[in-house]
Amino acid sequence: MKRFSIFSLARNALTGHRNWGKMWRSPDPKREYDVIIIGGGGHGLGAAYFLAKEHGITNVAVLEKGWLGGGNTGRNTMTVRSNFLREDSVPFHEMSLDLYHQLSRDLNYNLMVSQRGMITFIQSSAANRVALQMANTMHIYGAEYRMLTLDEVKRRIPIFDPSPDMRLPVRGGVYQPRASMVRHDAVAWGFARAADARGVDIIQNCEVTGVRQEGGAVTGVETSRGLIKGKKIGMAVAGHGSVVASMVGQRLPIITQPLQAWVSEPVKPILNEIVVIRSYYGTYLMQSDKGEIVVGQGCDPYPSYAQRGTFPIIEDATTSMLEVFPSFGRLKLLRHWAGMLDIPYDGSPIISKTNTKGFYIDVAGSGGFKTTPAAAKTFAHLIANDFPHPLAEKLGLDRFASGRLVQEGGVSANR
Amino acid sequence: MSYQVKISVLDDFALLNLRGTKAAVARFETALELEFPKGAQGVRVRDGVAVLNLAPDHWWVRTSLEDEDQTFTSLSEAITIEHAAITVVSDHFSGFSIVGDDALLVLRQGLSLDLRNIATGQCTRGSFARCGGTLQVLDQGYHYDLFVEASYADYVSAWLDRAGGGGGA
Amino acid sequence: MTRLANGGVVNRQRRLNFRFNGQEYQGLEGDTLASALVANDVKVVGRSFKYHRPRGLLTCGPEEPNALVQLLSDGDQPNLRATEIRLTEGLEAKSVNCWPSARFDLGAVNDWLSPIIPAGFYYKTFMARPWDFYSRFIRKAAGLGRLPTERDRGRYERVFHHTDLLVVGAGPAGLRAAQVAAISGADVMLVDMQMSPGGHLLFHSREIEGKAGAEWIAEVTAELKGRRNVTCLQNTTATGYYDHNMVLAVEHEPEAAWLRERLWHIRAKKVVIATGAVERPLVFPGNDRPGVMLTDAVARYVSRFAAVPGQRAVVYTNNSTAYEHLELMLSVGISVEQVVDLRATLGEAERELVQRNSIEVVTNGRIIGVEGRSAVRDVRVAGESGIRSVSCDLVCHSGGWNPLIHLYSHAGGKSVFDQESATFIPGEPVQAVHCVGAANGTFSVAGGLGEAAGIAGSLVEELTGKQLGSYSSRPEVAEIPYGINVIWPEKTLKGKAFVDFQNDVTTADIALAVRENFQSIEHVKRYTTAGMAVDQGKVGNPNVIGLVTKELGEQQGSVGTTTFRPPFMPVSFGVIGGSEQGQLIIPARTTPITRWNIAQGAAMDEAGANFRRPFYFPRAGESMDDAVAREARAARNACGIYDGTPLGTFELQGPDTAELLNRLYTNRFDNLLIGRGRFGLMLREDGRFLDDGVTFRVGPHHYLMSCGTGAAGVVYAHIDRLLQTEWTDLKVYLVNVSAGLATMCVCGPYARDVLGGVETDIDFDESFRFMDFREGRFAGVSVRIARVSYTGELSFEINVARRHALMIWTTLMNAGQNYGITPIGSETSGVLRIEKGFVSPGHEGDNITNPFDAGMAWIVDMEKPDFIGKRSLRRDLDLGGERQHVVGLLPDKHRALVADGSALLPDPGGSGRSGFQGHVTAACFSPTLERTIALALLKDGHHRHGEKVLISGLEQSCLATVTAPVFFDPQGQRMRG
Amino acid sequence: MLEIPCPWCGLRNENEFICGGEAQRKRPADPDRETDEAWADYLYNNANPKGVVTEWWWHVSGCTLWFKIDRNTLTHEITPIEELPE
Repeated sequence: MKRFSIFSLARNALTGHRNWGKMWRSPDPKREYDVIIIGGGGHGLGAAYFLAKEHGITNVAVLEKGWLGGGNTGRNTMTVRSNFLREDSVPFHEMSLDLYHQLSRDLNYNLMVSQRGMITFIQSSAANRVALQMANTMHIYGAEYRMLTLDEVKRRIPIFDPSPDMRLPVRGGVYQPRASMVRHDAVAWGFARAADARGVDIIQNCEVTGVRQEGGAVTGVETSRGLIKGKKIGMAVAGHGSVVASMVGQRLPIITQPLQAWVSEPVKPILNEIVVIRSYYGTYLMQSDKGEIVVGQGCDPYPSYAQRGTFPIIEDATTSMLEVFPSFGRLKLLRHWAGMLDIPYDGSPIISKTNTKGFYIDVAGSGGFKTTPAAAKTFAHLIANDFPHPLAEKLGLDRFASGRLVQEGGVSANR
Repeated sequence: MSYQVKISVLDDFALLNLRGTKAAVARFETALELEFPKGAQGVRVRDGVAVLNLAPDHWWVRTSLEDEDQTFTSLSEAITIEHAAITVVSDHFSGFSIVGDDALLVLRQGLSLDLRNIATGQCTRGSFARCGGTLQVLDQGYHYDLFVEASYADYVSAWLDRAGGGGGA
Repeated sequence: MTRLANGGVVNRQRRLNFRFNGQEYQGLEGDTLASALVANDVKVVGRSFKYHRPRGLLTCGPEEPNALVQLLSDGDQPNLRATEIRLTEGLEAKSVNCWPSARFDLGAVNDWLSPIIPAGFYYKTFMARPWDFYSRFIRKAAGLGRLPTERDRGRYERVFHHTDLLVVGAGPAGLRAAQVAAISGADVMLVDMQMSPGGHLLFHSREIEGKAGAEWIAEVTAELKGRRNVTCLQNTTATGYYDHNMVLAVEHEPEAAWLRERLWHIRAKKVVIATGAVERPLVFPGNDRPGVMLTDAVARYVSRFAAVPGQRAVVYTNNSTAYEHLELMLSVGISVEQVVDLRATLGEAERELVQRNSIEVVTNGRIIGVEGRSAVRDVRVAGESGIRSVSCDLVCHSGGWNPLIHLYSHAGGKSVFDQESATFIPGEPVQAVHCVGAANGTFSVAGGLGEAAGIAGSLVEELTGKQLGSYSSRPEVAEIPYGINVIWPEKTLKGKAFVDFQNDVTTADIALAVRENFQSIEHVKRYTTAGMAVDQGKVGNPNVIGLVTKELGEQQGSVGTTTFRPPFMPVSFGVIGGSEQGQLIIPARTTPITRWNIAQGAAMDEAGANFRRPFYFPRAGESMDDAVAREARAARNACGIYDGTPLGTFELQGPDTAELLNRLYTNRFDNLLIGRGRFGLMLREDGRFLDDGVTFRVGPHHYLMSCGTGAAGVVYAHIDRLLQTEWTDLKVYLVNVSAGLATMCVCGPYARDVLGGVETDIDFDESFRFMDFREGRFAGVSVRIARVSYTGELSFEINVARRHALMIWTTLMNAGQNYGITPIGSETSGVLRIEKGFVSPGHEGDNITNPFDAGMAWIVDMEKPDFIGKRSLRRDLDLGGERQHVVGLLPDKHRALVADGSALLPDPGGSGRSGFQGHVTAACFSPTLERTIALALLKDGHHRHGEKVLISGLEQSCLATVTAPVFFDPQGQRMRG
Repeated sequence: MLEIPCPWCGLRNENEFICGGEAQRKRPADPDRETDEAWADYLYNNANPKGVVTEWWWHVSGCTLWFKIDRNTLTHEITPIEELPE
């Protein structure tokens, strides 16, 4: 793998950048692999990378039906954080944050991990209670999450200018200093380049249409480019979890729902932190390195695979944003899109074996970008060893049979 | 500078919420000496008493405040073994009347339904602003009565004031 | 000054002063900022984003990539296109992203560094130190305009609108479509983003059906305005096409003068897209120099604004449209030095035109260089007879036309590559959308008019069922038949040839991306950022696709477009979300007592279901804790009163109500007697807490259920869903009466005395047992009073019609004067709840505990055949294993400060457990016990009473003893007495 | 923004409704007879198809009817399947 650095840039400038070579090969699929990963996003490519790097398994193929990073990896709001509620998920998300902060050096590919910190506004005593519960639990696991007074919020965010008659006045905040923003496309490209360099075959435009089984164990996959054999198959297809798992007759506790995101026109730097106006429709926003204000909110209110969202979500989030940043009224929306999340019943990731031998699943859950490196590492561990990584022990499908869920997301009561 | 519309609070109205089977409806009709409307958006009026058809087995009887008790009693007594529910809900709703040439320019900001399809003498229910609303059309395009759940009254009056073009920046 | 003496639609009597980049100029009423700059010979209007190269105007419309300005004089708005700003007196603007000025910009150093900063260079470096070390500088260089800091005072409005046929675009095709459709009487809406209707006819004088373009427009517009069933909106941009033919449009200056912008949600039965097309630039070295402009733009500045962009022009084209403008240019004194045509042969009409005007044409010609950094000086032309340098001050180029298929694509339709017009046109439409005219790839005006009439006619006939008779006549229009031959540049070009002007993406960047195996068009876009700028690739994207296809050696058209995403043009956040500011963002629901509470100076806070409730009633100088302690003592020792109206209240009537209640609650209700109430627990199917509350039996088949404030909506949905989708055989009617029935609680030892002080026919003596209710007259009105207690005290809950609520409340306050009656807030009732250990679904429930974990086995009747959640409870019991149980905690230090949510760890000196043990669900200082108490969830808590655990909070930790979760009057004598 | 066909009120904007989830998740007649695995499947799992699904919708701010429609989760095409019981 050619090392990337300022020197290699200068050297290649002399020859008009003609000899950079391919970031990853585009081989034809072999007839058989030790491990087949379905899904060429951050989770799939990352799992292949960790299989090669930490488990010495390099006879691996990553099958992507479209283009690398074309699923949710290319559609999120670049936010990575670990502020969670439960002892079974805080350490897992903390590991993800740690891995992100060293990934650029490990992959020798600049993911532009910008440690901005995240401030969640507190606008009611109920919100205060939830923040305290999170802060105290995370404190046990060494994750810094501290309360801020209103003055500290105003000092950190100069453009914070709430109107006097706010419906839910901001009384303070809770702050995770290590929360960061990561250039999402670069995660897929960085993992792809590093995995390819270790011998992993990355095969695009190769859609899996069926899974072959014998005696309850997988033997390979049918794809748009022919049959590919393999005794271990890892599924990491955020948004299509149910579709692919149904190929082995496995039903999952998930619903596919659009999660929208949108950006403004780029403006000069005015906002450093990631800001969450939680009590106003769960709105959150930040400013990208390019200068665009990136905004997101909760999921659309019904299942969909359409990779586009409904507009009222943007209207409610914009009203919320204007309540704390009224000068944004003149800023303009440039583009809005949507990813498709596999939302589990309890909102936590599912990294698990299934009823079919050799068929493993990594269902990212609500917001899989923040868990990409941790999920990839623990998924690789599960595939290689057939038993879960310590930090993913509680994140298997078995938690649904026993009812011992890892309750992170809000649960729709009338299920 | 605002729209040509007069928005005022309705205070002299009684509402009775009726649920019932076909058999119960026959009883209601004899009690009120008024044939109930059949079908969506239907309203029947007989000297000051209006019956609004809100759903297949759900009606409102709208009358004046002082007839509230007497109407409730006559309806309750009409029911014997039929499966029905008669509930006084006058206090459960607040009413607004929206009158003027620009009435639609205000309503269309809060109602996502097609107001072209609701003619004079009809009614419907739909989402209004961020709560629900029941609309009774007294003169299409000009005069509408709107009922919202009472706990939303303050919110809806502030919303209507803003939608009318009044209120500060 | 190059303003023509006459012509154009400008008011020469009205001169307007304006400042641009610190210089004073004058323009005319009717000018845009761009046309005024052209008239004042201003060539450099900005600097490019990455290389900070000087840039001039490329276009005359909203697709302008170069002239982005900061409008200082109207709200200091960033990133506006000079072509879209109407010139007004005293207007002031400056170019964005250049320092110190557009004429001299230090950022231009990047142009010299360009060899080592190709596309995607930032992925290959800046790794020696953490990214934030570098990002500080990079972020300052990024971003175009500057966002103002003071509040946006604009007023905005959002409306829903329904129509039968929506026509987008009021050019010739759009006007004709609306005209034909209107005849049928169907509702027609015509939306157009220009200031006035006519589309490109405003800019090119063409004859239609023997009439001058402007006259034809005026006629059709007058006809449309005269019809009641037609709505015309100018200066309104259709920005997005959503599900089920919902089109979003922004009206910029509505006639309701107090509004700045209005957002239209237009639900149409049928939609006709007549948005036209934008001219595509050619790709050649130096194609970004100031003075290099699209031919259509030159024609528009001349004919619309009488502003002449240059005196000596070279025309460079691969299609016929450039030739249409030659005579116009000559007529205003622009000398056409040379026409360079990439094609080998010209069309017959083109040849005749150039001969008539004796213009020299170089066929198979290429422009291989443009000299002049801040203004074009000359171009180097390579023809069959070698390379010649031609001096000029204006290069007009045309690479063909891009139909504006954005709205069609938002609707879900795929685009197809049309070999003949060498561009992407609409394919099979998805949803009820039909493209006509240039938007459909029909580049002749006559063809567009014919298409529009035909499609509009058939659509309204389908809608109205009426026959319209003959209307699809194809009028004759004087125009040159459109012909194009796209020839992509060879790789051997020297000098930067731009495909995306705004993000400075060159042909070399495209080649690099493909060489590094970024071969999907989406990869190329994201790696090079081509098409990701403010203009979203409107002019440049087809060139990017063409070059990538050539690099891959594929057949043109085989590589598809990237996804078209709304909005078509950037939309202000003000118009999207600015119509429901302040208190309107979330309804503040009130009870009849809310105003009284506020008048008493209560500290209000958000309760469930958007209700604002008093948390405590501070008196002068009291802290929260002081006020809560006073209120709690009053409730325990004298008399407390609180407004319970926000609690959900439902009437259930019908013969099967008892059976329904038996299936909803964990305990039995079929044996409840009339006149009695019972506390019930409701679970979700997964066995976790949904809500609890008291239900009364009012009559043989008539019950009144109450439930928690926050849960009211969820409980109603839960029951209504079961009745309408699962248990459709049960005869029960469910009616929500929460808002109409005010609920007030009087509690404490003197409660009976206070009620006794009011004129009533209800007897409050000992015969009025706990969980009884009685109806009667009270203070002159009819009420229902029940003995229910959420505070653990003797307590009476008074239900009265909302209209009497305030009267009853003030009557009770007066009756309680000499009994120390005290209004208590929900913070105080929280303390009273913790003292009694009453489990709250939202706190101890926490989505994970079941009734057995919460010590409520007494309320679960597993003998019942079925109730919601029963099967899940059996699973919990069968599986067993360690669970978190609800316990009480008594901190060793009586006055320890314990925060809600504190984590529980094992006692450092105690039992051999390790790690996380649970958390505090609710903690408070108990005025009754004079010490801090808490409820908590603790692993295996039921069996650890008497053990010590460490409460670990953020500020401090303390040891505490685990106890049963009740601290006061365990048998409940006070409330049951 | 979806336009949903309510059997009583006709076509209405999506903001008047709440999606009630997959209609074939019928509550078992006698849950006690369900195995743990079957019960967990009813509680938590979904078909979650990419294509046509029969769904409950609740016209919460209109006539408050619960009704079923067929909806394509990829194209959002909706087909009414319920006529009103006369």
